[in-house]
Amino acid sequence: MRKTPKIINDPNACAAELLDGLVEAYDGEAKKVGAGSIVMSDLPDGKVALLVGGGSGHEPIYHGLVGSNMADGAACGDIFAAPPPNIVLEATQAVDRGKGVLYLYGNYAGDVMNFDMGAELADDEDIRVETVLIWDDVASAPPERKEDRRGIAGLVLIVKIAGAAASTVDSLDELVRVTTKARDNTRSVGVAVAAGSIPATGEPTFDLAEGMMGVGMGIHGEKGVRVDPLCTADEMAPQLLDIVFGDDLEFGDGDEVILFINSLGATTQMELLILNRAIKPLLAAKGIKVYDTVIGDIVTCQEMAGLSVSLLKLDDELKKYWDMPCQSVGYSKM
Amino acid sequence: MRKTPKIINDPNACAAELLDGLVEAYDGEAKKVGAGSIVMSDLPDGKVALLVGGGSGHEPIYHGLVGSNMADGAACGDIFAAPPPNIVLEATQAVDRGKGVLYLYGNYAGDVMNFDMGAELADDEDIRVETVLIWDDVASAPPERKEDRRGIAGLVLIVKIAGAAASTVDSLDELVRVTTKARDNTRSVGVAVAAGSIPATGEPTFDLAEGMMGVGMGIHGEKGVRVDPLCTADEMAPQLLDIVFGDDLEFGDGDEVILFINSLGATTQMELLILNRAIKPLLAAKGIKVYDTVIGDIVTCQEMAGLSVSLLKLDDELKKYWDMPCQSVGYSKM
Amino acid sequence: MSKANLTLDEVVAMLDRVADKIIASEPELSEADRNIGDGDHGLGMQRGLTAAKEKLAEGGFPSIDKAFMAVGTAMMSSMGGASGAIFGTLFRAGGKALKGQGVFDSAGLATFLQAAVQGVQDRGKAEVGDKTVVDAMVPAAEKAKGTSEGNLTEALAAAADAAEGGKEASKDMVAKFGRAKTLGDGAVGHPDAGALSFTIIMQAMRDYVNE
Amino acid sequence: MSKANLTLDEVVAMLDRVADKIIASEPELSEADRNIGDGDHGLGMQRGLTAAKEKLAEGGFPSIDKAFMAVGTAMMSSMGGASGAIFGTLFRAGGKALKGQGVFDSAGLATFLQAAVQGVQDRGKAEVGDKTVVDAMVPAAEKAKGTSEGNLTEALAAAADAAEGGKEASKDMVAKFGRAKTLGDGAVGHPDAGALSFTIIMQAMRDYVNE
Ligand SMILES: Nc1ncnc2c1ncn2[C@@H]1O[C@H](COP(=O)(O)OP(=O)(O)O)[C@@H](O)[C@H]1O
Ligand SMILES: Nc1ncnc2c1ncn2[C@@H]1O[C@H](COP(=O)(O)OP(=O)(O)O)[C@@H](O)[C@H]1O
Ligand SMILES: [Mg+2]
Ligand SMILES: [Mg+2]
Ligand SMILES: [Mg+2]
Ligand SMILES: [Mg+2]
Repeated sequence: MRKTPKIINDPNACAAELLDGLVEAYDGEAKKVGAGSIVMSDLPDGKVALLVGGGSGHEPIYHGLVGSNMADGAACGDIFAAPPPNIVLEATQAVDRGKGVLYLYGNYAGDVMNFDMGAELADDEDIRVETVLIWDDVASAPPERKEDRRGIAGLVLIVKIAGAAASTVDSLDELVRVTTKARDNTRSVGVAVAAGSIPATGEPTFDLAEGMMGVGMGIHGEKGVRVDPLCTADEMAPQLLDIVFGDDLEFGDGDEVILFINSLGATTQMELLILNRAIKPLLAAKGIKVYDTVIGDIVTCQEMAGLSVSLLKLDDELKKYWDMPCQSVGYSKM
Repeated sequence: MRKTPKIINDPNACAAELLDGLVEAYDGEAKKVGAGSIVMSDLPDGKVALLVGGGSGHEPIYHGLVGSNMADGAACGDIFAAPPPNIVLEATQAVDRGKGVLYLYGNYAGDVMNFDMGAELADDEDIRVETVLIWDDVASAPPERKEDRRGIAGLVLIVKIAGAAASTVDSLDELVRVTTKARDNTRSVGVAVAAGSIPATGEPTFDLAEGMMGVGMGIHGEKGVRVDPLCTADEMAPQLLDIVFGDDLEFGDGDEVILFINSLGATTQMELLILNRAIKPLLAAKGIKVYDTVIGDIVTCQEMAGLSVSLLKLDDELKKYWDMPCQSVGYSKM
Repeated sequence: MSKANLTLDEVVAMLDRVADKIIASEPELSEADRNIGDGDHGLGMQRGLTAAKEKLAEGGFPSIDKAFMAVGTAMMSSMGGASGAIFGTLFRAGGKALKGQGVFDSAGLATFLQAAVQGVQDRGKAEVGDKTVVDAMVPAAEKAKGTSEGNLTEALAAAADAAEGGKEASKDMVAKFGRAKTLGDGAVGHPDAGALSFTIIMQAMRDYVNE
Repeated sequence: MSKANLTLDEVVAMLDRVADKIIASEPELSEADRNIGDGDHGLGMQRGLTAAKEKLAEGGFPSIDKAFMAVGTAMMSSMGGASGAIFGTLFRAGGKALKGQGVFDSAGLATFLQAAVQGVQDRGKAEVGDKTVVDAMVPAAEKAKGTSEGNLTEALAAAADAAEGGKEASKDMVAKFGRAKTLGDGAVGHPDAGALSFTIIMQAMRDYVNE
């Protein structure tokens, strides 16, 4: 397969350079901190802080979710690599305004270990840190083993809610409560149809035979629930929803949800919209009302082709936070 | 080259199905009208109307730019094909609130002929129509032949301004004036590194030898100014800016601009950010202040790889319209 | 068995044959557009003439002009793109000029083509040499003018050859209109896609009367 | 010419050799991770040991424990990812246990490996059989315990073989941790990438003392 040509400089410097470019994209609203963090420039005193982060190469997440009523900062690792503890610490110190810091990131071993070490270092500096892990990928482990699940595109919805809450609440505990609720109310499932490649090597991150789809695969190509011949959008929609509805969170008559259809990179918005056309009647048939639909490529893996479907079940409190405007490179809302 | 697998149904029904899915993405805020238009549901009486449109397959434009403080409606054609006159008429009738309708679209022969025929039909129905053509691609013809230039990614900035103005101004003439100013203050240039494919045939829209880049190429693969070996992002940045600065619009010390770096599809946000890192110092060196940076894949051609750089030169009036919040599937702002 | 002139039913059958021929040529037409434009010309023509076939099958045309115009209207409202406007106009303007004619003969062909050229040029502003469908239409119209008192079979054969010649000549031209407009000399060596479509249309008409 | 024990300078030279070996193995390590994870393990190790080489070149270590720890700190703060935490901890925890030792000998190797296993397991919670670096580390540490009164050359040779055996055994395991964690039996047949790195590290140490 001919490789997608990349417009970069030194293939080993991509993570560092994209972070510089991202900071520039904020036109002063955010600044670079330490070796690999981006932090909002004017964080008010007494604000409860929200820190996100993870490996680079999945742009615009996580670092592109820094913004107004979004994350206060992000600790960024190299391509597909969790940020090291010293970077986590630098970001933590930069966002803390005395009320403590919530770490919100995807549940991957590398991220957990490095953020935990960062939290230990922050503790030495007397900064209070709490952690909420994102594990929305229902295809990655059964419901009894939530802590083994991966975090995928549902993170965008969770960070949006947490960011709005962090601008509003008075205490870290309150932010943990709201964010945990958003996390617990979110379910996602993905499908991969072609691999992205690692910029430094040009190698695809996984192998998938031509004409096949990996149902439930993760955003780095982690194994899903099955590999089948690629089907149509109309056939795919019920398969994906069945996986979500088969999980432990009830979605039923009268429930209101945020629906997010995410492209993993090269899959076009045309395709996301065609899938949306197939999904909406299936939700309606269950009596589920879509409060807001988000369509976009916000959680990507380079030029990987595939998509994911995420549902966030709302209650009045979550709706209030969802309705707040927000602005970031990755997701904005009027 | 192995084709990017597409998640679709009938390859010949993509345009119709994506429009249905797009309407669904608006969750009631917009509705489908006639054979191929999308129109905001609650347009106030007396509003000056903004109608955009063009071929499908470039999602999220144009139809994804319908929204609050954005376009009131869009007339959509089949994949890469301007909408037929009857669809333009249906959209025109649906958005008109008695103050007339501005047609704002890219300068392609098919679009011009079909929208002109639509305007003739609208005239029969006593609806006043004015037209502003978007021709921001400086690489497509010399400045003396502006009317031969293509419309590319700069359209997003122009539609954003026009949409804000359309919510504000009292008369169609005033909307034409503001929109024309935004159009005349916008310049873009693109570069292609790999072709997208037509969903119905799977064929790439153009041929570009491996390892090469088409500087100045259009979003359908129209010829640019030269084909060179693919260079680094740092080398590309000054080449693209030189083409823009070589044009008739002065960009100089003290000017404020909106900078938009757009991906044509498969080019990642990582790459856009790495290019942004290279562009910002070049603008700073000329004394140009970036008022706002937009990074995203809003004007695409399926899984085409490549990007474009657009600059919109602001004045106080344009800045006022830029600052207004807006919401659409394709572009939103807090 | 060649025909001197065509009845309304035969005109409808001929147009149906034209539609079949264009639909079958989709890959060739798309490929032609890929070389000079965005590669969708065959798909647009296929869409337009599929819609036209439906209209033709519905029937109920009072006269031959309405049959031609129905094809044009179907194309114009289903295709979009440059070719929807151009080929829609071609059949609508050409058809309109046949008003009052009971049969389609060599004089009708000349009338049809002349009005079609006028309509297409009014709409698209292209001149001969701009690498558009006009380059195939103008020679065909001129040839038909010269054969307008002869036999329809021969007139169509001559017009089809003239169209083919114009299409071939378009290979050396630099495109000025449509999505190909700024390809400049990158398109030299390839014929214009719309000129190819027009040639296939004329050949299908010729082949129909030759059967 | 094999060595019974290593001076501080030799330890630094040995660690530099380890770094070179890992850096050169980048493609092999990335490929191993591609089969079970996200394909970046070689790149991370390359980054970490390039940073470690810089620290080693700066020199100025008061004792051998600090040299090992400097490698760990450099890896931990430059790599990120699971392996940054794991291999950083490996060298830091292992090195820390060597405090007060003037030379590096077979007893030191046993001490180093035992503390490294402890640190890595405290950090990552992986057990033998979970298809991680632990599967290569534990057999090596156990072997080193048994050879801790013998010759360093032989101890390192035995530990390297034990690591290699553990790495081979990891082929049949189902991954539970890291980006590979949910690959499940899809990764069966491929060794764990971190176990391969650890094996290469032990082999490079063995080869250094064997020269
Ligand atoms: N202004 C024009 N006048 C006449 N013919 C034109 C004009 N513009 C385009 N065409 C014809 O249309 C053809 C392209 O049609 P098509 O590919 O279907 O549309 P699009 O250019 O919108 O993709 C060209 O090959 C040319 O023959
Ligand atoms: N919890 C853990 N305990 C021990 N080793 C681990 C653990 N998680 C991952 N590893 C090791 O890390 C290796 C993967 O490293 P690497 O690819 O660099 O990180 P990432 O998984 O973040 O991409 C695995 O092959 C495994 O040996
Ligand atoms: Mg990784
Ligand atoms: Mg087209
Ligand atoms: Mg075309
Ligand atoms: Mg890895």
